[in-house]
Amino acid sequence: MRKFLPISVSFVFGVLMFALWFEDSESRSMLHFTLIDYWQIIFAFGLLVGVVSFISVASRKISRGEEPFYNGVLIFGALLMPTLAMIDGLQPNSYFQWMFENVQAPMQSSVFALLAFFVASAAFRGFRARNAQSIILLLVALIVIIGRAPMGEFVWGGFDELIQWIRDFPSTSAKRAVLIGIGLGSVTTSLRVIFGVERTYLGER
Amino acid sequence: MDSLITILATIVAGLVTFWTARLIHRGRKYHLREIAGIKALEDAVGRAAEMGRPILYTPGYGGDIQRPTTIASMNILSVVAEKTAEYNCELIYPTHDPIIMATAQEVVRESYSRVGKIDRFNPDNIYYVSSSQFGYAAGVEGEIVRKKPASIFLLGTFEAESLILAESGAAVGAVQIAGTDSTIQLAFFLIACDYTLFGEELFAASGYLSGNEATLASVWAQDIMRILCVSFVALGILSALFFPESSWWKL
Amino acid sequence: MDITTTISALLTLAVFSFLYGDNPVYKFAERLLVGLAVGYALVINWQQTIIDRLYTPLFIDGRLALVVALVLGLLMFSRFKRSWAWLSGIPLAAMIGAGAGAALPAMLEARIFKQLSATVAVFHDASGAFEMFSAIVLLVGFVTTLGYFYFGVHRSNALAVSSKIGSYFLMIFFGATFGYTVMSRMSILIGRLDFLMRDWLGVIG
Amino acid sequence: MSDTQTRRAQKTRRLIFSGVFLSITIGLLLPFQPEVTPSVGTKSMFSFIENIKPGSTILISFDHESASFPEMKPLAIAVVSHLLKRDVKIIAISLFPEGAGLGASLLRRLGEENKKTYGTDFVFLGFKPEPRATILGMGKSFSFVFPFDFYGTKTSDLPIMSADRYSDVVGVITIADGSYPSHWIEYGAAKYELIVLSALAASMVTSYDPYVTSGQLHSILGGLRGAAEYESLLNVDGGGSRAMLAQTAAHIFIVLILIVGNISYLRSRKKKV
Repeated sequence: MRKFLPISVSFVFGVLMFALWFEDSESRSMLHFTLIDYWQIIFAFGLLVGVVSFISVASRKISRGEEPFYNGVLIFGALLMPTLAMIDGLQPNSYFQWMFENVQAPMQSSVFALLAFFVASAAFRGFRARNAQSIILLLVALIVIIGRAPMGEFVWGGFDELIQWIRDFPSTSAKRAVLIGIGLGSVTTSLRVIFGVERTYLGER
Repeated sequence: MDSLITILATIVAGLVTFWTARLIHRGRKYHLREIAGIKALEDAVGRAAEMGRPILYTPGYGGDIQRPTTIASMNILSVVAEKTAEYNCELIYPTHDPIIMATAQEVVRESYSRVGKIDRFNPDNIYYVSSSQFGYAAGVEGEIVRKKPASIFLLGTFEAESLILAESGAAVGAVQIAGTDSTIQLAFFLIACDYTLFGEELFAASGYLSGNEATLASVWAQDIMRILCVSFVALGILSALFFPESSWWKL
Repeated sequence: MDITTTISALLTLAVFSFLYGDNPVYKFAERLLVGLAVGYALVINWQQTIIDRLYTPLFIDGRLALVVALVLGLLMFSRFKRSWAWLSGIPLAAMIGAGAGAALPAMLEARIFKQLSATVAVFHDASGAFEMFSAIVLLVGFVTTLGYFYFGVHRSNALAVSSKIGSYFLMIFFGATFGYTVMSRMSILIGRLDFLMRDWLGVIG
Repeated sequence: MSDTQTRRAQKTRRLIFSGVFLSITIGLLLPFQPEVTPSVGTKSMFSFIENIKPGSTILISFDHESASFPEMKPLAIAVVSHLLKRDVKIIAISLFPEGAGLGASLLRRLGEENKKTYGTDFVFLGFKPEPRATILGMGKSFSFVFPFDFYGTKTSDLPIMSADRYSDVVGVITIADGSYPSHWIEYGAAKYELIVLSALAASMVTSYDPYVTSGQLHSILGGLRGAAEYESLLNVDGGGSRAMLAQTAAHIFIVLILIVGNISYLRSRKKKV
């Protein structure tokens, strides 16, 4: 029962979604609507579960005396946004939007900006011409970094065409093979999920 | 017409997948070629145990539970978790996706109970950080800097956060094993990590390590389908060159 | 230099302080960011999915089919009680099944068929020696990279050679990607520094 | 690693960090903007928008998070203002919760600047989870997936929503920093023959090249430089053009680092031999 029920549910949903792919794109079948509704609503509930467990892990840490201040900040942040949204909604110029645009967003992009520094230090440490592979990697990277710099045209006028050719042929050929590989992986995984062979998501191995 | 081809291809893929599964189930051996990262994976757990420091395992920001890479990563997690349970080593697993968190908790619990250490299993070590990319990145980065794990496993689908994690890991001197299908991040893992599994190598490694028949069978099935793809292209090119009017290859 | 800009700027500096080493200021910023991000996602999900797609249609417009979605969603919470946890496998299975069913045809058509056809089409459309040369480069790269991802034991030398050549093509792709990614990461940092110097300090106008 | 080694590595790291910081700061401070020549992808996006019949509707999807806003914002501004100037109506959504907050304020501001009416000339529908489900569902009906807009108005009451499915719009422009354009290609284009265009973070460009050559993706406008190129085609000064000198400086610094790193590597290898 504990395995049979989930496996049959995934079979039914899988087969239905597969079949509905071939339905005429102008039709507005209720079944398709309903399935998509279920899919999105379950996902939203999944996020609620995540938030609940997020807060309970942090508060358990506080009660164990692990970094009460920082874990308190964590919970404070998570509760602050819903509180602000309750005060005056999601309108432009609401507290909620202000907090998002002036506190959350700048911090996020600052964390992202740290990458510029890390790219440089990783390039220095790791980008060594050790063997044929790494020499190719290094050369192509240099061509792109110089050629796509806004003043790269002054160094050599042909960069644009060369980079476009690399992108359209050798680089595309490798990426295409990777795309197809991932595509095949998804196809076999999907088949295994639908037919109940793949049960990793139930904790089985 | 288009739908017919898709349905036909699905049937072919299904037949190949189930045929290889059947062969393997009947005891036919499928020999995997050697993949360098696999041995390193095993050593990394031992290293953490020796040093008495934790292991950090994270599946990256880009994945969801349906992705083949996430599933492969779960399979490897179950093996790593067994080892950490045996060696009494702490396993930390932060993720951006509550569904992945739920699944990973089940997987690790099963692993701990398989080796009879269920009392040592702590679900709080497998936790949800944030669904926002750099919220997740900042959270995991902080964990790396403070807990100073001996080994870090970055296995799954990664996006821009990859290098933040790998660089922080390098800064605390951890052995890092990466594996992902996100091709953009591979370039960074290649230069910042000790071992890197490219794309489907991760998938093959998971089949090999977990000894899961179904996974091995699909690796084999994909090999066969790759041959089919190449044959299609070869025939298509011949017919496009010698019979320019032909158009059957336009799928 | 208004107060809003100053707050954003100070938080930006707090994040950047990580470059010098982990410190309490960064730790505070990090926890605040993680908390706010969780709270933000919670609010948007709650309003736009739970309310707009479930509560209003079900309880106000009376679309009874959504009762199932509600039940499946609530089952996600069974995780919090050990003996009921298996029930959360059912909504998970529904989502995973639906995803697998939709992915099968999508992957086949968009990732595999179209990409295979495009590889043939280059030969069909090639006119002139250079275009034919490029087409051959594309083909060689494509086939050898697929060969690189062939996992069966290499019984023939041809396969080993092909996989070696494939790895060179992969490196071309990685190199180009690395170059473009450097561009991208630098752009983000430029944006942050531009904010600090233009909007906050006003040293550039 | 020994202690001295760690300390030396730490010192090198900080030296490199300062170099990155300095090169960009100098690039920003110097009062000079290099010219950029538009690339193939930029021109293709520009001419697509130039050729849209005024009064048609287009879909825009803000498929990025706030982290990459510095790179996405100039791209989004260039494309959206071009569309508004051409009198193209815009239905905008987001596949990321954070994209919703950003899309909402950006669209509002540009709409007001171009004297457009909300609900008639443009609308922001907001966010729904599970990108694949959203894209498949919108193929049936936009107002089914988005019964209310971002501000809580019933979408069926808005005049612009007479466009309710993919066949009513000229295409979708996904403004993205990650893997979401592939969902538009795999689910929108493959099933509903939707035309997909993209304004991407530079890092994503090479990953989507195969889709351009196969005809599944109409065009790629890539990165801050792409934004600068687009601004030059529009004859405006914007965030892209302003950043180009700093971008050049940063690239020069990285090239230097790669060269120095490799020279020291080759020398240390010689010593060992």
